[in-house]
This record gives sequence, C-alpha cells and structure tokens, in this order.
Amino acid sequence: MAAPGLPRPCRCEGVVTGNEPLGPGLLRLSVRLPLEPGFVPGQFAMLNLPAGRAWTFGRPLSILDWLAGEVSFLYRVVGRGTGELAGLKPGAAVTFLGPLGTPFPLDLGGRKAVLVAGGVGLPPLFAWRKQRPQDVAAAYFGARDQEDAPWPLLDSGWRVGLEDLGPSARGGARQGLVTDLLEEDFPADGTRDDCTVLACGPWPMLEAVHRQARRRGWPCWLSLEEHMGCGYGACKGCVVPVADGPDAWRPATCCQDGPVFDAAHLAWPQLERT
Amino acid sequence: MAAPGLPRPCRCEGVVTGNEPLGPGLLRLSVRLPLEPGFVPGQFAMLNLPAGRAWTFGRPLSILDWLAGEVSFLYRVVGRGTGELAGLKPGAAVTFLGPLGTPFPLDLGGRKAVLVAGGVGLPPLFAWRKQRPQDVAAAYFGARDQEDAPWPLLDSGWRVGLEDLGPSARGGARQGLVTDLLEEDFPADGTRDDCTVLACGPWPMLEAVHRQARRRGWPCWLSLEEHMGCGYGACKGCVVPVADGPDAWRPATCCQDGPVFDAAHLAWPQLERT
Amino acid sequence: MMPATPQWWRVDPLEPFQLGPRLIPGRIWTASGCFAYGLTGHEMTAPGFASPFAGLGAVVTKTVTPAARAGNPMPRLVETPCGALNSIGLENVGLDAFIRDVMPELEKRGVPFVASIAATCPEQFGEMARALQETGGGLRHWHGLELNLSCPNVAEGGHDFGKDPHTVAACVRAAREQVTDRALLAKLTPNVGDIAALAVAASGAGVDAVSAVNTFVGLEVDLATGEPILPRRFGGYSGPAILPLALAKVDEIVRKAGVPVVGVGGIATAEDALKFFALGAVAVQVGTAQMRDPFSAATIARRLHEIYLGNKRG
Amino acid sequence: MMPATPQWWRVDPLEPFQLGPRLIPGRIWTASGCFAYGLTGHEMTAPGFASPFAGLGAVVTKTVTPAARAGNPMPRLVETPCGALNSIGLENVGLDAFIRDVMPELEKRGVPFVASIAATCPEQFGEMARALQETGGGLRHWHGLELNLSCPNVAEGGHDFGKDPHTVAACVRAAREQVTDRALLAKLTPNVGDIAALAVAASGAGVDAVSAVNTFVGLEVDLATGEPILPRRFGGYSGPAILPLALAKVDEIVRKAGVPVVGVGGIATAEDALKFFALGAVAVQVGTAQMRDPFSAATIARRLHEIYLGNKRG
Ligand SMILES: Cc1cc2nc3c(=O)[nH]c(=O)nc-3n(C[C@H](O)[C@H](O)[C@H](O)COP(=O)(O)OP(=O)(O)OC[C@H]3O[C@@H](n4cnc5c(N)ncnc54)[C@H](O)[C@@H]3O)c2cc1C
Ligand SMILES: Cc1cc2nc3c(=O)[nH]c(=O)nc-3n(C[C@H](O)[C@H](O)[C@H](O)COP(=O)(O)OP(=O)(O)OC[C@H]3O[C@@H](n4cnc5c(N)ncnc54)[C@H](O)[C@@H]3O)c2cc1C
Ligand SMILES: Cc1cc2nc3c(=O)[nH]c(=O)nc-3n(C[C@H](O)[C@H](O)[C@H](O)COP(=O)(O)O)c2cc1C
Ligand SMILES: Cc1cc2nc3c(=O)[nH]c(=O)nc-3n(C[C@H](O)[C@H](O)[C@H](O)COP(=O)(O)O)c2cc1C
Ligand code: FES
Ligand code: FES
Repeated sequence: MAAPGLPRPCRCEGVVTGNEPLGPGLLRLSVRLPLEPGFVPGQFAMLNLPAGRAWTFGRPLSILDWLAGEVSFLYRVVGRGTGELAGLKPGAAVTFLGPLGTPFPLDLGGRKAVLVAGGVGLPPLFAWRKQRPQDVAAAYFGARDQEDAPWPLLDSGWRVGLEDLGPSARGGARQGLVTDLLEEDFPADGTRDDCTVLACGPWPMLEAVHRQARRRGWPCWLSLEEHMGCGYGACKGCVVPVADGPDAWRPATCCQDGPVFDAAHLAWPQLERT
Repeated sequence: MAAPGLPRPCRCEGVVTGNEPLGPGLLRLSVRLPLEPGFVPGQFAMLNLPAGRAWTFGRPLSILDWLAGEVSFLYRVVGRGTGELAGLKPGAAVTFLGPLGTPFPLDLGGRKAVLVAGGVGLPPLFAWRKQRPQDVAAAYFGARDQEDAPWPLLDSGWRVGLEDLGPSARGGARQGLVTDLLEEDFPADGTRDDCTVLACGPWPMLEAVHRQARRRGWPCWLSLEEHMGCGYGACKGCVVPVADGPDAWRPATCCQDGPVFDAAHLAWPQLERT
Repeated sequence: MMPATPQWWRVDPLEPFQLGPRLIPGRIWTASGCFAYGLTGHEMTAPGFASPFAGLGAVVTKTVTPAARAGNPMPRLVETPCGALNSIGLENVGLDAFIRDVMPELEKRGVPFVASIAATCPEQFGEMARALQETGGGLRHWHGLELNLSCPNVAEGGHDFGKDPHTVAACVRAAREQVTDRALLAKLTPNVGDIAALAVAASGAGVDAVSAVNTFVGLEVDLATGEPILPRRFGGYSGPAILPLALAKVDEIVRKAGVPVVGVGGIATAEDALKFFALGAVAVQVGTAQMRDPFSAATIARRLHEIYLGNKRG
Repeated sequence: MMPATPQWWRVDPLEPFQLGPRLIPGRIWTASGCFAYGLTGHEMTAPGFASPFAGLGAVVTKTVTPAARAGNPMPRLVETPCGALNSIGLENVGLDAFIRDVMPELEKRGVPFVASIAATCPEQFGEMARALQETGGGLRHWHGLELNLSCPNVAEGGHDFGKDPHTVAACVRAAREQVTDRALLAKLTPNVGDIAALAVAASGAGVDAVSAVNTFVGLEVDLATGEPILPRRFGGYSGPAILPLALAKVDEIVRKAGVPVVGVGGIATAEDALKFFALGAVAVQVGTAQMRDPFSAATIARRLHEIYLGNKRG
C-alpha cells in the first residue's frame, strides 16, 4: 500500500511530447498523461511501450517534474529499454504506472537539507529543491565529466563536481567528487549539526555520503536502485536488506518500502557484502 | 537449387522508398536494394524487419517490378506481418531474400498467354505482361469490389471483373468473375486452342480457371500459396502435393519447386481434399 | 489486426462457477507470486477501472511456507526478449503471519482469494491446511487452497518434490482431509516428461482442479563474465514465451487425464486466455503480465465479458 | 547497445577441433531439419559472403528414416511472437536416396556434414549406421552421425522413444558398433524431467557428444475455431523463446553428467551462441534462425572469429 498521504498511482497511456538529448546518451523525456495525481520527490514511475512492443517489465525512472499534465524524466541510455526510449519521437505512445514508492521526506523537522545527486540520480533532488527551496542548505551534483551533466537542469544553486573537469569549467564546475565539495563546505567539526542529507546516485557515492553524514551526526536518506519487476510491491524481485533488530535483517522492497530509505534502517553489513 | 538460368538470390538489407496505399489495406511497397540480380515473373521474396523487430519467419511477397535498383511489391494487410509492413515509412530498413522460387515460363513455345489475376495475385502476371506484351492474348483481373483493385496498375490492357460492381464502372470494369469474362472471350468450342493460361489468385479462382483450361485443352500454370518458413527449400514447411505416377503423389515445396506449378503435375485429388 | 471475435465463446468470466465444493466468483484469477498477497495495488487507478481487483475471480496469494523465508539473493529477475526468469526463492511472511495478518485483511477488503502453500512433506501440507481451515473456515472470501508442488527455486526438496506422482497424491490427500468445503488445487510443475500422470495422481487423491503450469526451468548467461546471471544459476521462465508450452501441457492434462484445469502461463491478453478456455480450462491465472500492469487481469476479465455479451446478443 | 565483447572468449570457431575420433572443421553448425540436406542455398549471395556455407563447421542434414516419408498435412508451421511451432512430420527422402543421391553430392561440393538418422528401434539404428558407414566411410566431408532420439512429431514411437535412458543407450550402442571413425552424437529430447540421465546413458553407451536440445512440445490455438492450429495438435517449439530453456538443459548436462554437449535452441546471434559456449558447449547448431536467414550460421561464425581475433590481440 502506498503510505497514507501519498498520491494515488495511476496506470495510463501517455504521449511523448519531448525527448531531447541533454548530453551524449543523456535525455529528458516529457510525457503528456490523461491523469495527474502529482508526486512527492523520490517517487518514480514504471515506463513501458504499448502492447506488441512492450518489454516484459517496465523501466523505473524517477520523476523529475510534473507540470500542467506533463511529467518529465531524466535518463541515461544503458541498455535495451532506455535505448528504445531514446528512439521515441514526439507523438509516440508510452505506458505509465506511477507515482510509485516511498519518497524523500519533505518535512525535515526544522533541519536543513543537504542534497547530493550523482548522475541520473538528480531527478528526486531536483524536484525536492524545487518544492522546498527555502529548506536547502546546499545542493551538490557530481558526474564523471562535462558531457555527463544535464546542464539545462543545473542552475547556479547546484555546486557541480566533475571527476574529470576537462578544459573548460562550465557552470562553475569543480574538479572532484561531490563528497570533496561537501567536506569543504561542512567540516566535520560539529559546527553544523542541523542538517539532513538526501542523496541519490551511484552506490559508492551513497556509501561515502552516508559515512560523512554519520560523522556529522546528520540524519541521512538514501534513494537506492534495484532491478525491478513490478514496481509496486507485487513480486519481491527488488529486495533491499533492512535491519530487523540487532544483527538481524529482513528483505524490504526497493519499489514500495523504498526506493528512499532512512540510512539508519538499512542492514549495512548485508548491503556491503553485495 | 534454383533452376539453371534463374538469377542468383541475394540476402541483403534494403531501404523503403515508398509505401503508398492503392486502396483500403492495399499498398505498393518499394525498396531500394544494394544488389540487383533481377527476377523472372512469378518469383517472390521473403521480406522481414531487421534484427530486434524481425518476425520468426519472413513474409513471402511476389515481385511486382524491379527497376533501377528498386524492387516493388503489391500487398494486402491481413495480419501481423503485413500490418507492420504497412506501418513502414520511407527510410525504414527491411531485409530481403530473393528472388526465390520457380517462376512462370516466359517462353510458351509459340502459344499465347491468357493471364488471370485475382486480387493480390496480380504481381506475377503484371510482370509477365510487362516483359512479354506481344505474347498476351488476354489479361484478366478480378476482385471483390472497386476498393479491392489496385487501379494505378490496371491500364486498359486489363479486363477487370468485380463481384460487386458498385455504382460507378471505373476503368471499364464489369460485374462478374474473371472466369465469366474468360468464358465470354474464349468460347469452349475449340476455335481458340493456341493459348496457355497463367494464373495467380485465390484458390477457388485457380480451380475454376484450371477447369476452363482443361476444357479448352490449354496448358495451365498456376501460382500457389502456402504458409512458408524459410522460403528457399530448407524446412519442408510449405508442401504442395504433386503427382508421382498414377494415383500416387509426393510432397513438393511451394517455395522452391513452386510457387508456379504446371497444373498437369499437381495431385488434384489431394489438393481438393484440403 | 485483431483476430475476429471468437464466436464459440459463450461463458461469462464474471459469473460465479462451481469448483468442487465451492462457488468461485469468476474465472480470471491472478497467479501466485505475481500479485503479492492481494493487499497491494488497491489504491491504483486507471481510466475506466475502479481498481486492479475489478472483476477478478480470485487472487492466488504468494505461496507461504510454514516459517517465513527471506528468499534468494539479488538479482532475482532477468528479463528476456519474450519473458523473464525469476529466482525469488519463495520469500514469504510464513504461515502464521499469513493467517494472522493477511487473511483477515483480505476478508475485510472483500478480496476473493485462494491461498497458496508449500511444504516439504505431505504431513506439513496437512498441518498447514488444518491451520488455514481453523482460522479461515469462517471467512466469506477464502475460496480455495492451492498446493504449490512445483516451485523450482527452493533448494530443500522443491525441485524434485512435485515430480513424483506418489508424493503429489500424498500431499493432496493430506490437505483434502483438512479442507473439505473450499476448492482444492494442486499446482503442477511442467518440468516433467508426463504431466498428465501428475494430474491423474492429484485428481485421484481428491483435488478439484490442477493449476498448470508453474514456471519452466531456464537459465541466462551474463556475457561479460560467462556466468549465469542468477545466483542459483537457474530461474523460473515465465511470460509470453511459455504460452505455447503451457497450452500443450494443459491440453495433455485435459485430454489424457480428464482433470479440470486452471490454465496458467504466458497470458497477457484476453485472446491468450481464450486459448486456454478453448482447450477446456475452467479458469485462468495471470502472472507475469500482472507484474507489468496491475490491471492486466481486470482488463482481460472485462474484455471477455464484453465478448460474451456480444456473442449472447449475436 | 550491444553487450561489451566478452573477454573470456578465446576459441576460434573456424579452427578444426577433435570430437571423439574425428577432427571437425569448426564449431558453428546448422541444425537438422532447418537447412534441408545442405544442398540448398549454395547459389545465394549476401554482401561480403561467398555463400551461406562460409565458415560452417558442419551441416546436420535433415533426419532421414529407413524409408522415405511424406510428412504431415499442412499447415506444418505456426509462427509465434518469439518463435515457431513445427509439425513437419519427418518428411524425408529415406536412407537409400540419402546415401545414393545426397552424400555424394555433399562430398562433391565439399560441404562438411553430420548425417542425422531416426529409427524406431535400436536394431534399425544399427542397420542404418552400417549402411552409412559402408558407403560413406570413404568420404572426406562426412564427419559425424547424429541419432535423432527425440522427434516429437512422429506418431510411431517417436514421442516417448527417446525419453527412456535404456532405449537411448541401446540405440547409441547399436550405432557405435558400426560407426567408429566418425563423431557419434545423440540428439536428446528436452521434454523430460531429467535430461542429464539421458546424457549419462548416451555417454555410457559411447557417444562422443550429445546434441541438446530438440524442440519442446507446444501448441497453438486457432481463435476462430477454438481448435489447435496444427493438424496433430502439438508441434515442436523452437526459436528465441526457447533459448533460456535450452541453456538450462545444456547446463544440467554439462554439470551433472559431464558429457560434451553441442548446444542447440534459440540461437540467432553470435551472443546467443556464446552463452552456450560459456556453459561449456563444444559446438552449437543454428536451427530456426537459419530458416529466416540462410546466412545466420555463417554470420555467427564470422562474428565469433572476429571476437576471437580481437581477444587474442588484446
Ligand atoms: C527507483 C529507480 C529510479 C530510477 N531512476 C532513474 C532515472 O531517473 N534516470 C535513469 O537514467 N535511470 C534511473 N534508474 C535506473 C534505470 O531504471 C535503469 O537504467 C534502466 O532500467 C535500464 O534499463 P535498460 O533496459 O536500458 O537496461 P538493461 O540493462 O538492458 O536492462 C535489463 C533489466 O535490468 C534492469 N536494470 C538495468 N539497470 C538498472 C538499474 N541501474 N536500476 C534498476 N534496474 C536496472 C532494467 O530495468 C531491466 O529490467 C532508476 C532505477 C530505479 C530502481
Ligand atoms: C509465393 C507467395 C507469394 C505471395 N505474394 C503476395 C503478394 O504479392 N501480395 C500479397 O498481398 N500477398 C502475397 N502472398 C500472401 C502473403 O504472403 C501473406 O498475406 C502474408 O504472409 C500474411 O502475413 P501476415 O503476417 O500479415 O498474416 P498472418 O496471418 O498474421 O501470418 C501468420 C503466418 O501465416 C503466413 N500466412 C498468412 N497468410 C498467408 C498466405 N495467404 N500465404 C502464405 N502465407 C500466409 C504468414 O506468412 C505468417 O507466417 C504470397 C504468398 C506466397 C506463398
Ligand atoms: C516473480 C514470480 C514469482 C512467482 N512466485 C510463485 C509462487 O510463490 N508460487 C507459485 O505457485 N508460483 C509462483 N510463480 C509462478 C506463477 O504463478 C506462474 O505459474 C508462472 O509465472 C507462469 O505464468 P505467467 O507466464 O503468467 O507468469 C511466480 C512467478 C513469478 C514470475
Ligand atoms: C522446421 C523444423 C524442422 C526440424 N526437423 C528436425 C529434424 O528433422 N531432426 C532433428 O533432429 N531436429 C529437427 N528440428 C529441430 C532443430 O534441429 C532444433 O533442434 C530445434 O529447432 C531447436 O533449435 P532452434 O531454436 O535453433 O531452431 C527441426 C526444427 C524445425 C524448426
Ligand atoms: S519490483 Fe516487484 S516487489 Fe519491487
Ligand atoms: S518454406 Fe521452407 S521449404 Fe518451403
């Protein structure tokens, strides 16, 4: 069940209204839908193609924005599904199931948000910042290089760290990992203990950010990624180990109990083993 | 093996250059190919979509014309394959295997051809007439109604019979079956014994035409249709019973031994049973 | 280019039908493991549908075992061009939690359900059945019990367990003794040479129908490493790719064993479901398609109802 | 979006390899029944290919029986979304015509081939093998004999024939006695619960490898009538849909029985073939894909050769 207070997910067919490249193999997809339940940042949708060309399972993509009947996504081409998505032209039909999953908290109980996004992990944090601009202490975006960054989405509010800066420092980007930037801005000396980290990105980044949060005594929410079947809690195909008492763990679903987890609830020994 | 004297079949990828509707669910497809072995009327090609979207088996379509690197087909939408073909736009890729099969004879040994085409059985006879105009005694085209006829292909040389003539008698079309027209033009009184029938179309039409040919003592060549797998004699999925001595029969392949058969070689008792 | 509406279809899938001792609300069910415990998706909407449960004859709940199971490591799913392999490993809440938490909630929400259970010996099947009967006997929406004799992903026993007609018969007998007023089904493995023999055994021991089929044993290789993708090497193959295989198994059972069959395997559309009904299935279950789209079974039920109405009028 | 070139692939598919007593010209073969007798398609061209036979390790010829067979009535093929059902019914020219007309022609054209035979009892297999050996013993291009123990479409015996390990062993033994200097293969049916047991039996009786798998029993329904489309109801299911099933069977044989395997089932691309090699197959056969495109096997051979060269250099 979707937690109370979350929008009711809908299953419907949509029409592609835009699918622009923002970099090589990096695109923003916009889809017009007949229903608009809204979403909370961190929620995602299962996208698929219509009957006849549908994949066995939908592809989970985080919701970037949803405005005036048009929902948008930021995605990277990595395989069959995203490859076929990238080939869609405006007017093409897609099926949509969403919004799904447990989102980031919007109410941080007075704390300030430190947003950390890696690559196509940007959408949930982009959306969070859009909905709660006044609650953001800092927003970091990290990527491999210039071509990896969706520049049209990154206004000056984002501090951008690139592993490989390349010749031109576009948008004030810095050489280095997002964790380096965070370390710089927030020394782990206890001066700043009123923040909460919200992070989404590759696993090594999440691990590092989690360590930084612990050192600063900050609450930490992570959006995890797992291969999915149904996306709505029906198949148990997407489990994440969560703590279940001391030394014990149990499987939670990434799609329904997550994708956003309180880092304190995760079973770290099991997670690190995989 | 292709009989000696036939062009070597090729397997290649082509690009759609045209796919115009000639009537409801009736289209002419043109494909530009990198190779041009040529063809003999009655031969066909196996068309398919490129890897990833390919059907398990190609779809056999008779070759209508092949000019300056462009091969064309006339087809009717009846199921999945032809439905997807109809959706192709210029620039789309298709795979081509052809020309395949045993064609109509071009040399009739001095006899004159009576061409009988039903519906999408037109292509082989259209091509025959184009290659041997001087040898044609008469050319008939039959269809259900006006909408069923590919008018742009039917110049005044074709006598057109429609089962349902409708309000306007387009192109000099007549009410009736092609066999009625043939009966009219060639009374079975022995006055005209120097013809050979070449026919392609629905089975009841072929049966009727064959009876007319026998009554007139004319040789008769029929192009048959069978569901096909490979199209080139490899799978034995497309058999047609042919006579093998008195009262005996053996399976021949429609794709390699046919699709054109000398009616005298067919095992009629077996054929009529199916 | 849909095939013409089949004129022979004269059954209303929304009409209750008798299966053994029980009147079941309808003929379109969801398959075990593909719609969780029937408590997921209630809040979902789709144009024209009240919920994914609209028109469902039954939800076959995820198989439960005597004790809770954490299931297999990830990855548990591999998509293939025309289906999927799964290796969930029977992750489930266990019988007690099912009886305590799930059944009352299904009853409260009015979800018609068939409980699916798996055990490692006939006695255990008997005990589980008794426990269900004790608590569930009074529930209006509990319609049947499906014995999962075929999960290919469980290490202990699972694999060869359901391949032996004698074991199948013993499990059925043990459950039938306990559950007499609900429909009893045995879900058969297709990974045998003679599925009709299993159906005969199950029928002789008292099932009201067999469910056919569970997943086929499959494997996918990771080209980067040359190793199987799934940690247990094998997974259960499901989805459109298995439709012709499932139809063949159902036909074998119907014609050789004469046992009522609930058809499962590769159903994604109303037309797919009709193929099972054409062969004589009394009901069908939708699995993998229900994962892709929670409204799959509801859509199939509605469409078959429409075809039924059309044929009745026509 | 091709998967990255597998770094582990270090075998040249065009390099001859030893299989039992015989050096086979290469590892990419065509499967029986899908490329006729290897005398079809020679005249075909494709950009960059001399013929569909370029790079083929062997053509496994259409199975022949002691007497010619006319095969089943039409339709014999049903396409499904991800494969096909066939019910050819072993139409073939018979052993005598094969020996008299086909073998010399293959030899003349230099087509490397494995002859496939089917019979209804071990003695017949022995007699057929002897006849082949007598005439073929001197042929340079005759490399092996494949015993088709698994054709599901033949009424007499075919169906259950190859399901019994004892029968399998007896057939192999009878053929092995006659054919000692050519590779001997047994083609196994996948329609059993324990294919490894068949492989063990075949191996114990003297095969050099087993070919796995033949088609799976499937059925398709004509929605207009509600009847099966194929006149014999069932057909053999092949094509991409069966790839994960065939991989599972091959893995079972390799790991449980330790018998050399020639992999067959669903191969359409070089990547598909690699999956079988990853599991330990010594060669592969291309069936349905060869029907769609006569250059399929040649394309796979070329591509794997390229990957091999790349990995050798890299
Ligand atoms: C909750 C959630 C939100 C996501 N949001 C985004 C996003 O906003 N933008 C974006 O670019 N990507 C996002 N991803 C990752 C995205 O789902 C995968 O990149 C995508 O599914 C790959 O599909 P494919 O067919 O192209 O790749 P293939 O590798 O061909 O896919 C094969 C199978 O593996 C699954 N799969 C492959 N990679 C992943 C992955 N990283 N995570 C989950 N499943 C995977 C696919 O869904 C498919 O079922 C998200 C993943 C999750 C779980
Ligand atoms: C030698 C030959 C030449 C042909 N030439 C033409 C032509 O010029 N124009 C034209 O419109 N049609 C022609 N046909 C018929 C054409 O091949 C079928 O209409 C087409 O294959 C239908 O495919 P589908 O996927 O749309 O139909 P479906 O019914 O969805 O096809 C399912 C399967 O059945 C086969 N099939 C269905 N109908 C036929 C049929 N009538 N003949 C053979 N196979 C069939 C398909 O190839 C496919 O394998 C020819 C057939 C043959 C054998
Ligand atoms: C993810 C997944 C989990 C499954 N879990 C179960 C299960 O717990 N018990 C069971 O009897 N069958 C289980 N099955 C099998 C399905 O119920 C069904 O028999 C099979 O998938 C074939 O149907 P389909 O092709 O419609 O999916 C599972 C299948 C899938 C895909
Ligand atoms: C049309 C057709 C005919 C076949 N005939 C034979 C045969 O005569 N003997 C045999 O051993 N296998 C036969 N097979 C099975 C194939 O050799 C192969 O084992 C099977 O099709 C699986 O491989 P694939 O998926 O690559 O086609 C036939 C398959 C098809 C599709
Ligand atoms: S994807 Fe099915 S439970 Fe999460
Ligand atoms: S279609 Fe394969 S032999 Fe004719």
